[in-house]
Amino acid sequence: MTYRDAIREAIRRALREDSRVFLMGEDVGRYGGCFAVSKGLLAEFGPERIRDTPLSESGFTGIGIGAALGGMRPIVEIMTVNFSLLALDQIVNNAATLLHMSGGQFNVPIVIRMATGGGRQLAAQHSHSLEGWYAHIPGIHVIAPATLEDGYGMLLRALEYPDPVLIFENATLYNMEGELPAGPGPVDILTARIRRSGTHLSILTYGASLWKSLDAAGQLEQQGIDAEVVDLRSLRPLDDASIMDSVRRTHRALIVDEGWKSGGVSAEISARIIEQAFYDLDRPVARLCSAEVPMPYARHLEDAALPQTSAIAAAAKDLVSRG
Amino acid sequence: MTYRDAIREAIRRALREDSRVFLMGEDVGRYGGCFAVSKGLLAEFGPERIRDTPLSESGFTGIGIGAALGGMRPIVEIMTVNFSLLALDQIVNNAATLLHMSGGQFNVPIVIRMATGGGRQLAAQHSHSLEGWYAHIPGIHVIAPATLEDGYGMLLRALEYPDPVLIFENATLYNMEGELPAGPGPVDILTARIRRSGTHLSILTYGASLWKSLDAAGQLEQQGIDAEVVDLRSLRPLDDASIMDSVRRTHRALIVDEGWKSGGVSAEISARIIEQAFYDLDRPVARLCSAEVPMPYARHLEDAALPQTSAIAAAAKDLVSRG
Amino acid sequence: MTQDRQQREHMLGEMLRIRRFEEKCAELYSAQKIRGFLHLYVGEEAVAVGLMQALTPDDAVVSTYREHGHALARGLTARSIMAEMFGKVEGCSRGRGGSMHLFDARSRFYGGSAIVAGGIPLAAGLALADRMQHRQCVTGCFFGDGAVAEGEFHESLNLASLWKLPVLFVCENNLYAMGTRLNYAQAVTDLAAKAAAYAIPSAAVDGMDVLAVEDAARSAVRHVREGNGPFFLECRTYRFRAHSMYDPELYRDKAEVEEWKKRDPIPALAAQLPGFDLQSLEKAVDKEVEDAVAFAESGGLEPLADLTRFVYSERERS
Amino acid sequence: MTQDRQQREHMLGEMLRIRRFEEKCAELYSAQKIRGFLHLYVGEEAVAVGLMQALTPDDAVVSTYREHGHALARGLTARSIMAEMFGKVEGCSRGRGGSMHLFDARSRFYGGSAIVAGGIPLAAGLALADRMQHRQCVTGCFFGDGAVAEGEFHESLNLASLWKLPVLFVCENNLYAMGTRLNYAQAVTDLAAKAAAYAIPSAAVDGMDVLAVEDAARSAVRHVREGNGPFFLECRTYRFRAHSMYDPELYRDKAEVEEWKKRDPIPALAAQLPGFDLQSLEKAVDKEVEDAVAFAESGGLEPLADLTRFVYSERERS
Ligand SMILES: Cc1ncc(C[n+]2csc(CCOP(=O)(O)OP(=O)(O)O)c2C)c(N)n1
Ligand SMILES: Cc1ncc(C[n+]2csc(CCOP(=O)(O)OP(=O)(O)O)c2C)c(N)n1
Ligand SMILES: [Mg+2]
Ligand SMILES: [Mg+2]
Repeated sequence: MTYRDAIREAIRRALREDSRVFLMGEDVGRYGGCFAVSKGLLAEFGPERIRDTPLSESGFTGIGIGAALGGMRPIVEIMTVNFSLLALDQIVNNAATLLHMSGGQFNVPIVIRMATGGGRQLAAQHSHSLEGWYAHIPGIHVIAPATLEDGYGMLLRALEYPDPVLIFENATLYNMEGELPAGPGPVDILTARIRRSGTHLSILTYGASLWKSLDAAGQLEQQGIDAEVVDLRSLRPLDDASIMDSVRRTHRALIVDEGWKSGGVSAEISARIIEQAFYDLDRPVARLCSAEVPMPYARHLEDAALPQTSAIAAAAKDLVSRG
Repeated sequence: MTYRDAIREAIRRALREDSRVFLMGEDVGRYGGCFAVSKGLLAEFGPERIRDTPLSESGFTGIGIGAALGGMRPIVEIMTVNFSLLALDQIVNNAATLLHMSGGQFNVPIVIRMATGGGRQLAAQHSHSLEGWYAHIPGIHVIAPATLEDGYGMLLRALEYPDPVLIFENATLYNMEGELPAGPGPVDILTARIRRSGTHLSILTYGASLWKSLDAAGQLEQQGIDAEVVDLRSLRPLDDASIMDSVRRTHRALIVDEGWKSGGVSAEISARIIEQAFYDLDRPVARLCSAEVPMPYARHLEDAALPQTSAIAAAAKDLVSRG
Repeated sequence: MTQDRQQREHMLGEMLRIRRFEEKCAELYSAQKIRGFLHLYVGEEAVAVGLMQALTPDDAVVSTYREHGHALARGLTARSIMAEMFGKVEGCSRGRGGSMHLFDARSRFYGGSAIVAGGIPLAAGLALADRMQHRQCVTGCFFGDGAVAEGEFHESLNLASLWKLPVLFVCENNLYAMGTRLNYAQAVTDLAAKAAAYAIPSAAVDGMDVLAVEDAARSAVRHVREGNGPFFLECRTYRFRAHSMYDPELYRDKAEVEEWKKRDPIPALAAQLPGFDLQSLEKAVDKEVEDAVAFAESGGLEPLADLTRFVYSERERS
Repeated sequence: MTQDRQQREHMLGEMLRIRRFEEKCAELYSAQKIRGFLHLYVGEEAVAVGLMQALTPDDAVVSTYREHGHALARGLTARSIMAEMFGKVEGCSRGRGGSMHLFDARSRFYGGSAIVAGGIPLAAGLALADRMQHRQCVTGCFFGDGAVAEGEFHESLNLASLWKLPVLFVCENNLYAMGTRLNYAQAVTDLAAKAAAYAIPSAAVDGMDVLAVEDAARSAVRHVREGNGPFFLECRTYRFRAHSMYDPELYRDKAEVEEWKKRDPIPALAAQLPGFDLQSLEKAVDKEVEDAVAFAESGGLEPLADLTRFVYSERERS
């Protein structure tokens, strides 16, 4: 099965088990989902629960928020993070604030899913990686599942949360093959996971970059460098304990993020490491992020703009060898 | 004169000197501007150049971008950063990308002004400080004038730029009294300025927090602590050279930002100091930012949420004394 | 006393409560007891009061930042609203919302929104939730003439109509959005006519006449409750006071304001109630307002330690 | 040959250029020479071609991500477009934009926008600039039926009408937004009727009939150029191919597609040109397309060192 299938199965299970759950977004029904995530669900659950919307991102996101206030458990699909900017006011000024503004009376149990990331030659308006940017906003959860188990289990867990959870699915992962564990279920959405343990440095990453980082770690191993790879999984909150635990053991940290560097989540992680583990560091924290350019279409330019396996390995090597 | 007057005078001068300049936004004309910045300009320049808009943030911001493409030099006023979220798609996906997507053919000489910040008991939807967040976006300039001279001169300079410049005016500054220098003119919008030199630590800040930081520095002086206060002025690009120069001299950095801490501009500055001046640091970089909460209305809560003079002084003292 | 007369007296009382409550707010603002933004509803009371008569306790209400009138008419206590504006923990939003963010779960009052038009999709969503859960409720959604220019208005009305959602859109057309008169904001100033673009039936009503509003609201709510989808009700009204406490009102003539004041809904209704003891009513209302102020004054403050409470829910699962 | 006949032959040639160019694109996409998203215009050629006849070189055009047809009809060379899709520096956007972001300053072609409805305010802004600078230009703004649901449509049309901006709004109604048929997206499916909500005059035209489009476009442009404010032209058309190269077309019947293919604008016009030498035209067009491919193949790549060029302008002042 694929990452796409895993997410679809989670949605299907949620729809079966909880009558309050419904899926809403552009082309989730008749088209089958722009990434085919929801293919077949319309036939199974009907148009009330698999709800095609017009192109009205702010409108249907706000409707999702309202429906959550009204006791439903909406899954709102915004095709990609690029279009979510049109719904940002609803997310930042309503979803994230209502619980607080109402003095705790009105929580907003909404799950908003969207595809994110570059790497498909879709150019500047269709290649944003803004999940780290969303992580700035108090009142929401921001998660980025990178495995089939997480694609499945984090979505189910998110639906149990009383507050808004934004799920960022890197679009290059949808075709990734794998297996779900036996008897899959909800998995925690707050903590990071070590995907490869190592002793020489900590590579802190998430989403599609996790796989590139693991590949890089494989290459590094052959050069005698033992990299630990930490999958952040949650960008808000960040799992400081796991991050610091890893960095305190390896004394070196490399953050890999497909988002732009300046003011991205990589900056926050670096700042926290400094605040919490400064004296454990042998080297300055290093960051490998996307070039600060609207994503170019041409393949060679896009490849150069994104953090690639070879660049991750090189940055890791640099960090270790200069010590 | 006030900060408000200084900005008004800059707009007036630009309108007089360049027929391509016009001001557009909600209530800039007949109402006189929601902060009275544009009071009187309608009478002087007429409704073609002082253009009241309906409540259509995305629409009129996009129109400003189009007008800039068409050879005008629009000043778009979005009342406050809070409403700018409705125009974010236009800013991020059009203003910031058109030059690049067109391979250099179409630049967007637009100036977008907005008020920012909390401290006036306007609660969660009206108290955002998102200028640091905007600084994540390549293709735009993000500036935050804190003095009358900058309010006046940075706006004039911004209008000379071929690319989009976002100006964030902290709303608590509008009533600030001061003088313009004799023969005021455009001033640079790329560099930071040392507003108070000192040797024990560098306080890096901007906007309304500059004044609180200067007050704190005054208090610290009496305790024998000599703080340097750096006014960042530009959040994108950050003036790395000036920041590092200061930190290399003082070996200690405290960043003060009215925005939320996680993923704000304070994180980026901290990360850059680590990357560029790690070995010059005596202490971990410290950050003092707003509490991560949608701004509460009640005064005591809002006061506690924002970085105050006393907290700045305490953080500075802590940073120095623990050394 | 006939039921009709009783109902009229009730509405007069409600309008007067709002009026006196807000006049007190203005005073308290000058005294700096109330801070932040304060948007008064004075002159527009007939809209909130007329409208609320048509809603049942199970219905939902979504409001704006000019919402004291909506809140009072919906049944929030003067005490809880006043305490809110004093920033006290006894306030309806524990002092975290202030004037622009009144909330009350008990009466399904979903705020209090300070982003113009930002509440409109929420209302449609609440209506969707009611429909999907087979509740025969109506969501009343208030917004101003200014909100009509926002994209969210367009998106939400289309969706509400497309999905036949039980929302009553109540446009409080007071002719101005801050200082921008409707004709400077809209190419078509007949707002009720806009509903046709979404196949939403509409009506325009004299918002200075509480009986007319009540009447129109009742038929509109009936239409919505019967499952016919949304309805758009334009209430033509006027605010007698400034937009907020900061507004020097450069954009309109005093004469225009005076003209509209002649149509003040409160004396207009009182005149239709011969023999009514207005003085007793005023006394009772003043007492209620004084009591609210005393309550607010004596309220407590949220402890500073709780600053970041309510950013996330305390119970983790729901 | 009459002028009329000449003009028809020209339009036939233009439509064929677009058709053949795009058929080649589809091939090249399978061959992975073209990457990213590719949205073909096949079936809709009459709209771009008919419309462009009414614009002068000084006018401006704002387009969508389905814009090869607009670009070719506007005068961008097949070479520069093909090179763009190959990601070559000779492309009209130096290979930075790709299929969805064709730009050309010379012909005032302002792109190529991949955010649905995101170009509509830009078009209004260009029109404002023309008006403020006293140029008698018209901005032609293309968008699909799907864009009509976006808030930016609403905001921009109101503003354009309110300010009487010289924009021609061209709605390419091909009945679907990706897989969402118009009736699932709009409470009112008569799109031209929506213009009335903004006091914008409108017309709906058979978008499969290039002569009808040309005619309608000429009167619409005249209206706009004469200073009467915007005009809304709905062109009823159909895309013969999938939304993009990824679309399995689950949402529509093959029969529907076949029905519309019978109205293919190219044979329809050819049938009205007795004695026309179609073969020669086809040859010429094929040659142009082959030449464009060869040009694109042999093009160069932007040096990697220039990756972050064009994020900011190189000349600092303007
Ligand atoms: C999106 C947004 N833009 C701007 C503002 C600032 N603002 C607050 S109220 C207002 C006028 C709204 O007018 P209207 O909708 O007619 O309501 P009224 O105040 O007349 O009741 C404006 C522009 C805002 N709160 N939200
Ligand atoms: C704001 C936004 N939302 C969603 C998308 C994804 N998307 C691309 S094209 C499209 C359909 C647009 O339909 P329409 O406007 O009718 O144009 P057509 O493709 O039929 O020419 C969608 C949903 C997008 N590009 N932008
Ligand atoms: Mg109004
Ligand atoms: Mg379409």
